Amino acid sequence: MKTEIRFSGLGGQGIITAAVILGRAAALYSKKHVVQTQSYGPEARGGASASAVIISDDPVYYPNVTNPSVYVIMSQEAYNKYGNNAPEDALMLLDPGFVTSRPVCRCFEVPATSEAKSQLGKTVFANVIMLGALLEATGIVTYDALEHAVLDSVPKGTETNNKRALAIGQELVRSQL
Amino acid sequence: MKTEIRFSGLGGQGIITAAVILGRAAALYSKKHVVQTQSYGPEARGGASASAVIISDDPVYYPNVTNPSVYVIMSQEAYNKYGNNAPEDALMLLDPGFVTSRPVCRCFEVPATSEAKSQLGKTVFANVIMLGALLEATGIVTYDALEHAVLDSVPKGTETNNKRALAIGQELVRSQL
Amino acid sequence: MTEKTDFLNGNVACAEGAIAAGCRFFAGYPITPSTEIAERMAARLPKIGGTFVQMEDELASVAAIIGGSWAGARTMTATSGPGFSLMMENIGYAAMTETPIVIINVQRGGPSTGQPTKAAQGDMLQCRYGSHGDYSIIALSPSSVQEMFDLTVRAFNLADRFRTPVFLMADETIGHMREKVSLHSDVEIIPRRELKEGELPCAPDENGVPGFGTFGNGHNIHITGLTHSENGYPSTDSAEVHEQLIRRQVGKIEDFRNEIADVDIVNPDAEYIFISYGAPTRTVRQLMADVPETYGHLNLRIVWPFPDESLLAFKNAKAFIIPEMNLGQIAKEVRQYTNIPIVIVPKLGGALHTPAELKKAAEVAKTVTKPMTEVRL
Amino acid sequence: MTEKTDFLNGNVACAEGAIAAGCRFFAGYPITPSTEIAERMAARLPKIGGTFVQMEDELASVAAIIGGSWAGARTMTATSGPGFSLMMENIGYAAMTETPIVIINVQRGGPSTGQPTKAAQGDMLQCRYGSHGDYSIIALSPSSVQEMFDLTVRAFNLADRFRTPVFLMADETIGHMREKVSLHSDVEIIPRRELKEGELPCAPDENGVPGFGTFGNGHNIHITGLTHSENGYPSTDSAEVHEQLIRRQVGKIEDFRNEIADVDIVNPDAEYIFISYGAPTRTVRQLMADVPETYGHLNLRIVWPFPDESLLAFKNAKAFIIPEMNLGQIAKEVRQYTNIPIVIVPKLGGALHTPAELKKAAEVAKTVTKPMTEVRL
Amino acid sequence: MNLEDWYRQDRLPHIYCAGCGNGTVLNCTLRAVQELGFRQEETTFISGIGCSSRASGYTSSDSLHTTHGRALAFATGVKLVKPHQHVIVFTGDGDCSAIGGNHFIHACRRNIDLTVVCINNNIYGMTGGQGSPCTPYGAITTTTPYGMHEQPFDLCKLAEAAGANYVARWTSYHVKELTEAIRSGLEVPGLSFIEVMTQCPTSFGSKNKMRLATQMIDMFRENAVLKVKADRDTAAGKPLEPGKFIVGEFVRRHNPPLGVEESK
Amino acid sequence: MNLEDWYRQDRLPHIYCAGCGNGTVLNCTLRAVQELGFRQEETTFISGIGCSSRASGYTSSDSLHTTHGRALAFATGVKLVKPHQHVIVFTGDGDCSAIGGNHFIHACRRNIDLTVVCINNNIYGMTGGQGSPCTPYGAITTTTPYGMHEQPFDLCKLAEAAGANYVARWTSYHVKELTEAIRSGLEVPGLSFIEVMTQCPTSFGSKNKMRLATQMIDMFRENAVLKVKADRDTAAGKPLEPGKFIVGEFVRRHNPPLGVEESK
Amino acid sequence: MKLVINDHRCKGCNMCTKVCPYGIFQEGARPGARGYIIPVLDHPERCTNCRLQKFYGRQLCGMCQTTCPDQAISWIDEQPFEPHKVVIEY
Amino acid sequence: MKLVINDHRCKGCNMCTKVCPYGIFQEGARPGARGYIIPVLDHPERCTNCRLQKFYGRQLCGMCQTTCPDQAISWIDEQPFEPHKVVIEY
Ligand SMILES: Cc1ncc(C[n+]2csc(CCOP(=O)(O)OP(=O)(O)O)c2C)c(N)n1
Ligand SMILES: Cc1ncc(C[n+]2csc(CCOP(=O)(O)OP(=O)(O)O)c2C)c(N)n1
Ligand code: SF4
Ligand code: SF4
Ligand code: SF4
Ligand code: SF4
Ligand code: SF4
Ligand code: SF4
Ligand SMILES: [Mg+2]
Ligand SMILES: [Mg+2]
Repeated sequence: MKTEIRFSGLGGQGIITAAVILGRAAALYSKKHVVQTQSYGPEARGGASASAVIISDDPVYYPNVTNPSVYVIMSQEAYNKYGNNAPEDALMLLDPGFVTSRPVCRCFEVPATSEAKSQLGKTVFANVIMLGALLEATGIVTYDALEHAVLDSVPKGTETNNKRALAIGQELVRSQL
Repeated sequence: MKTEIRFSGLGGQGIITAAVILGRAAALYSKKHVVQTQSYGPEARGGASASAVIISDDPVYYPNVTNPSVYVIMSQEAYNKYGNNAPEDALMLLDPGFVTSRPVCRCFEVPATSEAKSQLGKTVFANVIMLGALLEATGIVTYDALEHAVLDSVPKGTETNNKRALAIGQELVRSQL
Repeated sequence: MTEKTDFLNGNVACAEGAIAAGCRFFAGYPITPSTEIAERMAARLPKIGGTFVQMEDELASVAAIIGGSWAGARTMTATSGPGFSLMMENIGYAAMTETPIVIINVQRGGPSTGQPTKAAQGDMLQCRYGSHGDYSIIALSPSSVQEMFDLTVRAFNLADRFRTPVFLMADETIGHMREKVSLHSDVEIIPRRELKEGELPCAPDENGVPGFGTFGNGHNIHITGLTHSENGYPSTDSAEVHEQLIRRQVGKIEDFRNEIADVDIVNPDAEYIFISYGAPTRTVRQLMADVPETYGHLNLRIVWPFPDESLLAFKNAKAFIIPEMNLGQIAKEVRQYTNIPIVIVPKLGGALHTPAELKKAAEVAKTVTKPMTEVRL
Repeated sequence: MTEKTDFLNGNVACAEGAIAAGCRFFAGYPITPSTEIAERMAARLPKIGGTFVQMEDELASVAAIIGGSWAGARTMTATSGPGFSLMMENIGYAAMTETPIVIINVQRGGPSTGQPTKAAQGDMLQCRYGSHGDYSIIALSPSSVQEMFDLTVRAFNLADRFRTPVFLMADETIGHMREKVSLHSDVEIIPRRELKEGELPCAPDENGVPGFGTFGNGHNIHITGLTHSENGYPSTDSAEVHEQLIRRQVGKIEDFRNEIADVDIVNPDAEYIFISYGAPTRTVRQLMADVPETYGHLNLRIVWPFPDESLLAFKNAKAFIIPEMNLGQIAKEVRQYTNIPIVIVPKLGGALHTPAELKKAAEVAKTVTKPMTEVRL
Repeated sequence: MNLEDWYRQDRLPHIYCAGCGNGTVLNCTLRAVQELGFRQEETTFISGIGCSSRASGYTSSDSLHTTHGRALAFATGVKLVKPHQHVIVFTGDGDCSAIGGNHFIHACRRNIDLTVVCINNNIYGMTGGQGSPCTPYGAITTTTPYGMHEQPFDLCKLAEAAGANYVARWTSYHVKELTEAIRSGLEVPGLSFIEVMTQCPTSFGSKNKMRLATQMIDMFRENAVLKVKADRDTAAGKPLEPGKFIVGEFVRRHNPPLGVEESK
Repeated sequence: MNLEDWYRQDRLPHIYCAGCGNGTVLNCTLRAVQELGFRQEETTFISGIGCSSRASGYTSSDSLHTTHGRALAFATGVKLVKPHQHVIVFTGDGDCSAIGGNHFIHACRRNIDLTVVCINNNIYGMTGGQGSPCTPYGAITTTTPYGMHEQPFDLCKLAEAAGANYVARWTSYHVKELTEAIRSGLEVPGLSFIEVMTQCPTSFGSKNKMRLATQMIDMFRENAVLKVKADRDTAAGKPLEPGKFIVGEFVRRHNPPLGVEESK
Repeated sequence: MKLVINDHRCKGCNMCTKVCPYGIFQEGARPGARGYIIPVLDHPERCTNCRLQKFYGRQLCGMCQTTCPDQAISWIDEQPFEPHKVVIEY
Repeated sequence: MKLVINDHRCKGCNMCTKVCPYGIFQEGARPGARGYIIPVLDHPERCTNCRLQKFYGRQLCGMCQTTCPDQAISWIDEQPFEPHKVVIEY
């Protein structure tokens, strides 16, 4: 089994961090083979941001994502670049506060940014909300694995809010199932 | 016909200049094939000085002097390095004011430095005196060619003294013939 | 064995490898895509008694790590193309003075500033020939985050064993991707051999390598980049001293090329053999996993000195297929040792070769007869 | 034709060649054994409306001549090994921006400061591969004082025609020896082609070379060492733009390698063929004069790009014998194009090969079968 | 020529982050050039590598985006070959004073007739926020995670000691004064060095409690002390308060320049 | 340890020309080291390339003869790894301020605890007499056959502007004062820069009407103005006469140094 | 003359809100075309430039424009009568 | 103590003739072993060091030695009685 997940959005939304946390959860706490990559570009300082995670039962040699089956999209620009071509059998999570288009594939609208702001007071939790949603939608890792990885990665003192963020994300998807 | 001439002495004696003048005389005013080379060395700033000229009727490809037939030697150190191994059929001109050893080959003692000082007032003419001596001893170029080359190479205003230096050198050898 | 696993990018793993190997001095100058190495060292070294210094440029960075090495530390710097080019003079100095140092080059698209954030392998020949004069060096090439750690450790051991600059020739792909990595803390350390009392500072032992006269240990030695005799003093006029010195310095590495070698040989009986190092190795492995038993594979973890004898393992070889993220740099070296046709598969611009592209190249390989054939993707 | 003969050393002849070719800007930094070139330019240029500037280092020297070239002048610098190593980054920049410049390297013994006053040919591969990334350049190699003049003129023409850095890879022997030299004043000038109105500044013509947008002529162009598209603007994210740019820049030289070629082929029917460039050519010629009709000889006045087709002239070749004042650098390139055995005859330390040594090498050549065999003198 | 013609409009918007001061400095420079009525073909912009050095890509005239730190050496070649040309160099604190420090002091020593606009944001912006030779003591950057523990350069003092004919410092808040200073720099023969303290909210501000560009502008406004005032204070024995810095014109002299038409 | 033990006796006589001042500076340096009672194994000499930089080959202790201009960068590595070590750098005007100018100002900025003895003979001696950044205006060299037309550096001013803790200038005539200055330099923590005006009769003197070393020494004696006197003159509005230069101690301060044991 | 913000260029840095002596720029609230929050103009007719530029034939203040790091601020000619046109949409 | 010039080191620069306050060094006239003209010593016993070094147990002047660029000047212990020994050669 091999799953390719693409995260995309704007700089500052925590896109890369989300991908790294997921990768970490799968690699360290789920004994999967994982490669996480991201795109850099001096041409777009503070602009677009994208990252990909490949999670597999077998070793992952070729590290480039060829056809992701899961998309997490947090800006319209990113949607235009990646989401537009998502195949019908893919799964997409998008933040409807930023993305107005809708794909042909199965799609969850996860208003992560606005929920983060309203429920947790800060938009920085949006990416972890997205991870909670992703967990619920895919079950790609266990909850424990993901929580572990989140707690490894976030600043001291924000643990509770991050756990709440995970739950909020899960709930946002669960309600759409 | 190919003649290899080695000039050696101390820095400041005009060793290189002498070689260049001879080379010039042969190359430009005698239609010979000529290569002039010299040794450099940071290890001996202002110390030993050596140069070689190859004069030939045919093109000179290999530029290194292998067995010089003519030696002009102006210091004991230089004698030790080069003059000692001069073969019996070679010809040597040395300044007895600096060199105390004597070779197995034919040898002219040319007190160029002291004569320059006494007859021309300055030791700088010693090298041109040596050239005059060399001319007389070998006839390797014509007098005209050598004079041309000397006049090409020396500072304005010193022409007369340099011509006298040539003559002094010639005379010093002639008297020993 | 204490072991810690983490999920890190290659650059960070490299810094951790250096620290595990005992590197306690890092001098560097930031440049994409290698900067994370310096940043990690800046965060880690002060906590463990080491020193991080950001120098004014890359020339100074190499100079400082050479100085630091003579002061007794295992030292390292990291850079990418443009900075690497600036290091060339002092790399030659390190070779000439036989100073153990480790230099990481996380390769990006060149020439010049080129593509700062894209992967490439365009500096492989520069790494070997970029400084003036004849000399030799050792260069490693990692193809995974784990190898960024492991080969960095190895680089330090080779540097000390052979008293030479050692290069980790990584690339942006491996430097920036994250994988699981075991951070062994008790890695094997092969320290440099200290100069013995009475031993001349530049006289070779049986391996051609002189003892190392660490500064401050009372050896009273003089080190110079000029041609020098065995007592270390300049001797720039003697052809013999020079020839002997350079022959020894080159020989101490080249004569041991098949000892230094670190390769994977897969399917040695195959007829069509991929040769790869660094990121392209991953694609070759992917292809080998997709269609097993079809092709042979020679993976080079050490590229310089080139392990020529490993070519002999492939007894049935009909062609060597060499995918590189450059115009065929190591292929030229392979050519030195074989008359078997070589298929060059260059790829520029930062994207990896895909498995499909390699398959196509393998098809071309079946038709070639000339010594060198290039596949245009 | 106005002609003046003089008895000069190679370095001075080189400076005179540059002036004859119209070079009016020289930026340099002194280094043995190339300094006389700068000194001559310092004396001559101010008298003829040109400018000499001594820069703070060699990095600055190349930078200044690149700037000067964009301002419209034919520009040059001269250096030797250590300085050459420092030039590597900006040489890559010149390649990437397709700036015509001429760089003289009067080679001395390396690596590092090595033997400052001794001849060598140790920088031949550095000249080709010393900057990071894939690029191509042109390099000439003079073997007489006359060629120091003539090939310097040629270097400027090639630089302008191909819009590339061109190297005159001389050595201490040729730079410092004096011979008779004809200082032609009306040498052939092949100027660079000015960018036409409406033409894109980085779009190739039929030869793969873009027009040159001299600064101050109203072209309003932007020049960058980043990967750029045909309009000259940075475009660092696209693999296609990068691959196309680099392929074109390399191709504009490599595809013309046999047009650029400048060789002497002597005794093409011989079985044992010497291949040489620079100072060793003189010894080969001496040997050929001593024992005529015995050996073949391929003399390279242009070493890079390597004129591979010239090897084919030797139909009966049983071995190529390659004397070099390095450990066999160009021999590696010859090997790329032939399966005929190659005999490497390296000589280090500053002394030339002697005719006797070459004869010995030719004897060895009669016995070889391996692709590469080294003769130890 | 209109001001907007001095921008390479087909390259805008530029790549700079929101709030980055580089765009402001670009405005002031082009305004100075426009006010002086330079012709495009007489004007050349040269820069090194860095966010700041990207400025030469947005000016509409011949421009040379060179290698990191070397812009002044390239500019020296351009100017010596074409002394008529107005040559303006954009550089950053890293480009100018880290890797480019030698060319900087030598251009000042030669007093070559260039105008150097050094955008000092106290950081390496382009590579993501490492310390520079101008990072203030104690400041946090990605390579000084425990606070910078080396002293910073005073670039204006260096330029003065090295020989520049015109030296001034302003900030991206002082747009009028800055424009005026660049104008003066272009007018004074010899090397003119104009340092502009500029905000990099992304790489410097975010790590040093000034996430917003506007916070950094406030900081400049508060900490910039006019030279006349600073001189008064010094005379009165009052040292500059920590964190403050002096702005104004420091040097205007007429030592022999290099690369001006007459001197050729 | 005796003074003569500080010389690598098996390398003497050295390669310097007759009358070259480098040997004198070597004497003063080793005398200072000896007076301070340093131990050989605690002392390291580092140099770049040039006649002056050959000095490190004649000192008896660990020594590193590096690449042209880079000595201070090498020294930085040695010192940071072994802060106990006394690190003395020999350099020339070319080595220090031409190719090495950047390392020079950065070593001063970092204020790293090194003692730099810069032998300024106003010329590139080793390569046969080309102009250096310290060649006086108008002087003849092989690359300025019509007279130097660029301004020279004032190295002491540069060192001060860049941040060095100790800065002094003497000449090879002032052997006592020079020895004392080097001693002070070794004692003051942080970067100490001691410039020594030194005769190169071969490459500089011979072209500038001072063929004899003794003529150059006379010139130093006549043209060196003590700082106290120069300060008095300045206060009185009397400018320094052309051709004269100031000698003395210019800076002695206690800014935080780098590379001293405590700061590690 | 009319003060305009080019919302394809503006990155919402709010520098203009700092420098205008008349406080004409006010922090905005809603993202523009590229996702940045663009300032809104409060009584731009108070702007010296808007009022007097035509009259004096040259730029009079321009602090905002010179400061705007993104070259997003400019003045356009007002269409005659345009400000008075009232379009009623149903 | 006795002042000596090592003529394998001295290069005849005459710097010592400049700096000795007692004028003990005088320009020489004849070349030494290596061809350089070596200074001659005029009444070296006037030298402070020669006279008093032993007495004070430390170097007292040393200007010549510190200045000598070629490390050619030093003091050696005089052999007891040696100065008084008269060797008559026939
Ligand atoms: C030789 C070399 N070394 C390093 C780099 C990487 N690099 C690019 S920009 C930069 C720093 C730029 O800092 P600064 O000049 O202050 O510009 P800013 O981005 O802050 O405006 C560095 C280190 C490079 N391009 N070339
Ligand atoms: C990279 C490099 N460039 C040039 C040289 C040649 N070179 C050797 S010494 C020197 C100048 C030395 O001048 P300075 O430092 O003043 O020393 P001096 O000989 O005058 O004492 C130069 C240019 C070199 N060795 N390396
Ligand atoms: S990183 Fe800093 S300097 Fe670079 S564009 Fe962003 S704000 Fe400006
Ligand atoms: S050339 Fe000058 S500096 Fe060099 S040794 Fe001779 S006198 Fe001294
Ligand atoms: S200053 Fe410019 S970019 Fe910033 S908010 Fe105002 S209009 Fe937008
Ligand atoms: S021009 Fe002046 S008054 Fe008008 S909006 Fe801009 S800052 Fe305000
Ligand atoms: S100073 Fe020394 S080298 Fe010079 S003449 Fe006197 S003893 Fe000889
Ligand atoms: S020690 Fe003093 S008094 Fe004695 S000879 Fe030397 S300079 Fe003269
Ligand atoms: Mg900056
Ligand atoms: Mg000097």
